[in-house]
Amino acid sequence: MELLPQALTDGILLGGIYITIAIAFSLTYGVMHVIDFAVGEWIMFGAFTGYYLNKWTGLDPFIFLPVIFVIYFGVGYLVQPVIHRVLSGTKGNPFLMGLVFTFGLAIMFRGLALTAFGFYSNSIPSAFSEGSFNLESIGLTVTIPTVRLMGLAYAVAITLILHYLLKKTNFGLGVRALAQHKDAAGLMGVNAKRTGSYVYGIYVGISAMTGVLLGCILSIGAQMGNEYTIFAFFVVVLAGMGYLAGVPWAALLLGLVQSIFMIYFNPSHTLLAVFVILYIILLISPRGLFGKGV
Amino acid sequence: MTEPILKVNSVTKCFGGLTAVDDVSFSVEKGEIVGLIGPNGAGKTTLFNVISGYYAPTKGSVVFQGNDISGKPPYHLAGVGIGRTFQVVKPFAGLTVLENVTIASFLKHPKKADAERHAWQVLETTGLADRAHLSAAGLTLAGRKRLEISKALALDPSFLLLDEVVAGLNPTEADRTVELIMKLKAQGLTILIVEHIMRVIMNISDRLVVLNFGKKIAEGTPAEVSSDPHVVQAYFGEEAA
Amino acid sequence: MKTSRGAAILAIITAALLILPLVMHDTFVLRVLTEGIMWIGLAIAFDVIAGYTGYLNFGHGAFFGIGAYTIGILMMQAHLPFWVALPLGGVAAALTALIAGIPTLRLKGAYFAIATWALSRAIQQLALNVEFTGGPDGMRLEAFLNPLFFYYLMLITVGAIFLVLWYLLERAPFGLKLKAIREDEEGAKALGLNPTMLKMQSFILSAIPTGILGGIYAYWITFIDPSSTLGDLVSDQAVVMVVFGGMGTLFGPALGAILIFAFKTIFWAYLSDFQLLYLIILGALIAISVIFIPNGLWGTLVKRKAVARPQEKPEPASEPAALSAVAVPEEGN
Amino acid sequence: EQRNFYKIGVITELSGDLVTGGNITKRGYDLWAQEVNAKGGIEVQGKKYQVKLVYADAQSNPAAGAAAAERLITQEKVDFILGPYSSGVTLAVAPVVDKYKVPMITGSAESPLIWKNKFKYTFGTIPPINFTGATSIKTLTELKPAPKTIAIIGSNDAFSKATAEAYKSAAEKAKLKIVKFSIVPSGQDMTPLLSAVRSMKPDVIAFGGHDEEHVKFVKALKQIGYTPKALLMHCGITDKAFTDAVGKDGEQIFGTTCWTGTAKTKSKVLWPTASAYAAASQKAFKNPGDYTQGGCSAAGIAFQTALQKVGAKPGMDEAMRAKLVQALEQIDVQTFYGRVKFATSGEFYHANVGLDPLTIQIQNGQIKTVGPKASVEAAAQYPMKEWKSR
Amino acid sequence: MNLLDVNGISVNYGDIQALWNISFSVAKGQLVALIGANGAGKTTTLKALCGLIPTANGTIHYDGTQVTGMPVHKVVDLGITLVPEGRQLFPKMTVEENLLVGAYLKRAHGKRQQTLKRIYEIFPRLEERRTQTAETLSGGEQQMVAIGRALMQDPQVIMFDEPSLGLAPIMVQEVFKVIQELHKAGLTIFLVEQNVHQTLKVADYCYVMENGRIVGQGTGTDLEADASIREAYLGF
Ligand SMILES: Nc1ncnc2c1ncn2[C@@H]1O[C@H](COP(=O)(O)OP(=O)(O)OP(=O)(O)O)[C@@H](O)[C@H]1O
Ligand SMILES: Nc1ncnc2c1ncn2[C@@H]1O[C@H](COP(=O)(O)OP(=O)(O)OP(=O)(O)O)[C@@H](O)[C@H]1O
Ligand SMILES: [Mg+2]
Ligand SMILES: [Mg+2]
Repeated sequence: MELLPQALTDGILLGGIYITIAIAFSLTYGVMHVIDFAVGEWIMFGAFTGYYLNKWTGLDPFIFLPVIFVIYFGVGYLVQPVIHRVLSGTKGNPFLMGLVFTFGLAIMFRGLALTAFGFYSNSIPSAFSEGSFNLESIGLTVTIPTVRLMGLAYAVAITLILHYLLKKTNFGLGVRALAQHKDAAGLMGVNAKRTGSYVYGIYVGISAMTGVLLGCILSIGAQMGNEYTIFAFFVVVLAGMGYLAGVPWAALLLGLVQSIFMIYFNPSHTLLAVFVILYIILLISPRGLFGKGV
Repeated sequence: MTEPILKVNSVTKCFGGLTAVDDVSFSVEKGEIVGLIGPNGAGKTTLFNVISGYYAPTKGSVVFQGNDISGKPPYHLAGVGIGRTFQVVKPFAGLTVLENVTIASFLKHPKKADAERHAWQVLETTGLADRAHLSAAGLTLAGRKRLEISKALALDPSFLLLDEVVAGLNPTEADRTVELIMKLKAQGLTILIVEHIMRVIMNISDRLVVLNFGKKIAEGTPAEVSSDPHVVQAYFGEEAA
Repeated sequence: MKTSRGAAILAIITAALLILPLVMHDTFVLRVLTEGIMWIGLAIAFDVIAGYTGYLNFGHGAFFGIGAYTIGILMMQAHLPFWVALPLGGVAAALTALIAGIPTLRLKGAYFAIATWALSRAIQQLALNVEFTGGPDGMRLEAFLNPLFFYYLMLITVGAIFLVLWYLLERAPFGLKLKAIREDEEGAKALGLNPTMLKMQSFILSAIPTGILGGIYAYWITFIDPSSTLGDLVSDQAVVMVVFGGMGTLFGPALGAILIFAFKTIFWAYLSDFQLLYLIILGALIAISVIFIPNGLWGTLVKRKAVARPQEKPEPASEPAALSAVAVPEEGN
Repeated sequence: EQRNFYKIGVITELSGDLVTGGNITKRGYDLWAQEVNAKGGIEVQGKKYQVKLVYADAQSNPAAGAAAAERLITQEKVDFILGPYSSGVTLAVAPVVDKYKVPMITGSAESPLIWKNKFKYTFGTIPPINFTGATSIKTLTELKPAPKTIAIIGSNDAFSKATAEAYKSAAEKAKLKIVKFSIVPSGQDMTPLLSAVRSMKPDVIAFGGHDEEHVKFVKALKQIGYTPKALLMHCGITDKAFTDAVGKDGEQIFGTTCWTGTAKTKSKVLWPTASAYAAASQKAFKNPGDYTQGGCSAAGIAFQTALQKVGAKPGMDEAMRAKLVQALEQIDVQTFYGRVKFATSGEFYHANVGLDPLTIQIQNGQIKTVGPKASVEAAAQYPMKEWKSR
Repeated sequence: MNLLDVNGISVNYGDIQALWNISFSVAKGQLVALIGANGAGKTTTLKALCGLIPTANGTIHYDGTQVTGMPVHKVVDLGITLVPEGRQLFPKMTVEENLLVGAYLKRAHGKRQQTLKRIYEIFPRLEERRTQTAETLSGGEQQMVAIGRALMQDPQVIMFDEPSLGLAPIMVQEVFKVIQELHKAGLTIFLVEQNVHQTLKVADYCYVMENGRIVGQGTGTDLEADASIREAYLGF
């Protein structure tokens, strides 16, 4: 039991990482109804951009986060019209087409990254990855790595900002309207094209920033995307697809399951446990933990 | 007099806190057309969904040809002879009109060739035969409504639930649909129909059941019902009175 | 391809494939053909659930892996002969489909896709963590490297799969019923169809051939391990082949399988120095085909023909009265 | 077929999950071919023959590996084959080369499984991990003050798990107390597990994994702030990319290998010493090369030696290839990589058992051999410096 | 002065031409109706007017501004709005949120609380259901939300596409009453209806459409007197 506080802490911090991976992804699904298979690749591109910026300037990668957001916001903004075109096709099954389209993008991006960045793994150095906090002063044997705490703080900040944007601003109202009925949203004065591009830009931007963070906490590599794509999907499904408010809870749950399983059970069954739990939850509640997915 | 073909016994259907259908009872005799009317949101479609097996009643029961069918799944009810249409038309958009109807024909005609033959007959009856090979998605609203009826008919049902099959049609189209309904009645089908267009419902119904806020507020011949002050107040408004 | 001409072309291709090894002794070409035929089988089996029934199974590879492992375990540990083990591979896949299908087939759209993906990952993790599969080391089967044997076995198996599926899906009512489920599950209920049952049948129908092909694969390649047989490869390829070829038909996926596999093989064999370029091109190809031929190659070809047929004048659609969005041409152009 | 050059098939993972390892093997094979050709070729019976490598991508997939073997043998008609990076692909390729009786040497695959299967035509220049693993544990136990407890973690893939198991059995023999032995799913964040490990305060932590996992592992340990007295990884850390990725955090990490760029080897074939090889590699790839790459180059040298021994000219027939295999079984040659000698029986059948496993440590960014005694270049630094005070 | 001027527009759906050189105009403050059989092209006309579909030729002027080819969100910003066929609500949003989206435009945003209050006065039923999601509303309730949502935009012109479709007689009257009230309050109204009786009664001016063309026009009384119109559209 001595380990429990640490287990919970680790789980929450891991959950924080999952939040960052999944939250913007959930937003694009909610608005554009596209399951973006390339989510991991956006993360990967962001990570490498952070890596090179750090290498060239020697500055701490955290300083670049806004720069990276801006760059990738622009990328997303430009890519969105193509996805829009796929999704608004009248032939075939647009949902599936969107999925397969981004699947193709992901393969292509992986190939490009291997060509451009090589096949070695790497890591982004940051001043924050040095230290950690100790809660021994309040009688708990808990260590909190600074960089992971930053990750959690980033996750919370992004969540709050997105929440505010969607629920409290007129822009958010338009986004939600667009998510549910494109034509009707247009009739209400929502510029579907531009709003869609903003949303996709925000998503790509956030994902890219997440990549930098993951590069500081874990590692980076041209093929890193796939694993994160899986977790993005799982968190979002667990949360209920497109249900943003569910994402933090689903992510935390996933993090805690992993942490507790690694500590108290056979670690080699950790992923098995994650998949089985996801599966069971979907059985009980087919539209995510809160039954509010679309 | 014989046993009624359908008996609705104190059916209540709640959605969370909302009682959409509240303790409604009535019955339908074999061979009649009963109209179900009531203001928007009165619970007509909900009641249809209960009768056709899409919702299990919260309370009460539905008895069809002497058997309690409450809570039985829709495909089971289709098997015992209940056909229905949907207020929001639901063609199988990727398939042709003929295929749409053939699918329903499989119920009584398991062989594909037989089912297709049967589907052609149905389409002749409903006047869609000339559009049999078109994609169902390409039909006009009138066409779709007719396709809805065709699909229900292809089940060879003894009892038909029609949910606003005339709404949205122009007078000529509406007349043709009314004709069709009367023809089906003549063939011995029992029909429960929801419709807001008075000149249609008043003309074709043998009896009317009126719902308001989920409750049955009146039942009787069109003449009786239209002179009922509750119904006038809740449904027709002053003008029709 | 309803015409007799289509049947004739098919017969000629089949005959050519049957006599080919008698005139050509290149074992590498035989191997490539064997694998190509396997992919045709995998793609059409995948299309049963994905194209006809509308449930995108991202865990299709799990059936393949289960089949492979069943044959591996039965042959190497229970010492059963191949011919006894092979059908059991299909049975194992069917059982998996049954158990997995009960809960997952209740899910819709993306949820189903991701739940099946999760499930296949879970099965992969299971194989990594239990003893009798050999864990991460995988499992080696007795080497029986007879190219002719595997070529004919694959050809006949896939041929049989094709015929059975063709009969069930294109000739018998079953296929049309599945399509009804795909188009509108709720509406189908009112017409006497039991979606739960039909979906399960189609899931199992998709699983059995996949499991059998997995079994043949295991015996043929002689080595299976969790990352190659239970990984995403089969599912990913199947999706790409089916979408590229055209969903909801049998010829589409077959065509997609042939073209994608040929592209892949040619690149692999003769442009080996450009493997990364291959990824880039494949990715771009998928993305572009989705934009320009959303109905897949076969769908597009057949459509062309239909439009050219004069007697049917398509009637324009009117707006549905429902809340459903109907796509409208781009604003401002 | 008449040719005036050797046509050599290379089957390795140039795409897919194992692309990193596959490309390292490619460098090794390429460097060998380049060097041979620069010297005018392989001299057999007074005539020099150039070598030409024909690559086939195994796509990290056994089936593609088998197909590659079939193609290289039947279509390209290669004389012999240089083999894959991973054990999985090797296991699918080996039966095919056996069937066609074409010899193959893999410069990399080091899972014990291959050799247990006793494929007649398959050889390997890197000793299996259960052969090498014990050495570094032994080196560690000889340090002062001797470590008493160890936690062993392995990633759940064939090679890493075998590594962890090798460490485990060596630790048991060395009477180290194993406080934790865990296999973890590949690619996952191991922080929670390491938190649990930390609470047991083991003196040594040993980890078997692949390149990306090594980076994650070090960072996770650092983040939770636990510095064991010794941290033992495996060969992957000998690649320059590892030190590039983790920088000063890589300092003082121990590894197991059987070759480094500073190994005291002497050879008459191609590169005279390990450092000459490292220099050549640095020139060609801006990377001195690690033991996998070296093993691959050594595979070429092994073939080269055997070819000369039996006088096999390009365009060998089956009988000649059988002779080549015999020659391979007999060779005992000193290379820049060390001694190459393949076992001809037992659990290491056809694996190279001529090498002495080394314990290495990263010191000032350099790979230094710290054990066994005969090979020591520098004293082991022990215990490890706290992460914080670096 | 004409607020809305449509001059010779045509619309194609792929190969099919749905509108053929349609011209008409709506003067400020008027209630103008467009009637016609199923598939005549009424909905298409409305969509073309607000920029939901592109026109092949012809021009549309609103209040002197050329709006042809303008994207829908710009058109509505000029003060013209549509209550679409089939309501097209935001199904997962609550009634109140649906209404608030109506005030998305900057010019409507400021006074949205006032407008909301007014709408609840017109449709008390909506206030009862304000937290219910739109998809669970009955047809009539949905129609009320759709009208309310359009009013939230504070438009000058409202176009209705078959607002009485699927409504109970009492609701039909209700809807017509609302339309007339809006008209009285000074709004310009363009009404597409199948309910010809009622429509002719309330309309200042009326156009009749058939197969994508305008085939007749006149005041309500004119048209009611026209035998061919009677036969084709009044039925029974
Ligand atoms: N799934 C549901 N969840 C919650 N409430 C529902 C649901 N379905 C219907 N309702 C509510 O039940 C009431 C009855 O709806 P129903 O659709 O049966 O009305 P109706 O009589 O068919 O109306 P209309 O004539 O407009 O079609 C409505 O107030 C509606 O909002
Ligand atoms: N998206 C579309 N694609 C192709 N044709 C269409 C489309 N929408 C409408 N049409 C066709 O254009 C013509 C005009 O249709 P429209 O919907 O404008 O008629 P309407 O007068 O509103 O009819 P209704 O009374 O049924 O609503 C019809 O023939 C219709 O079938
Ligand atoms: Mg209704
Ligand atoms: Mg219309």
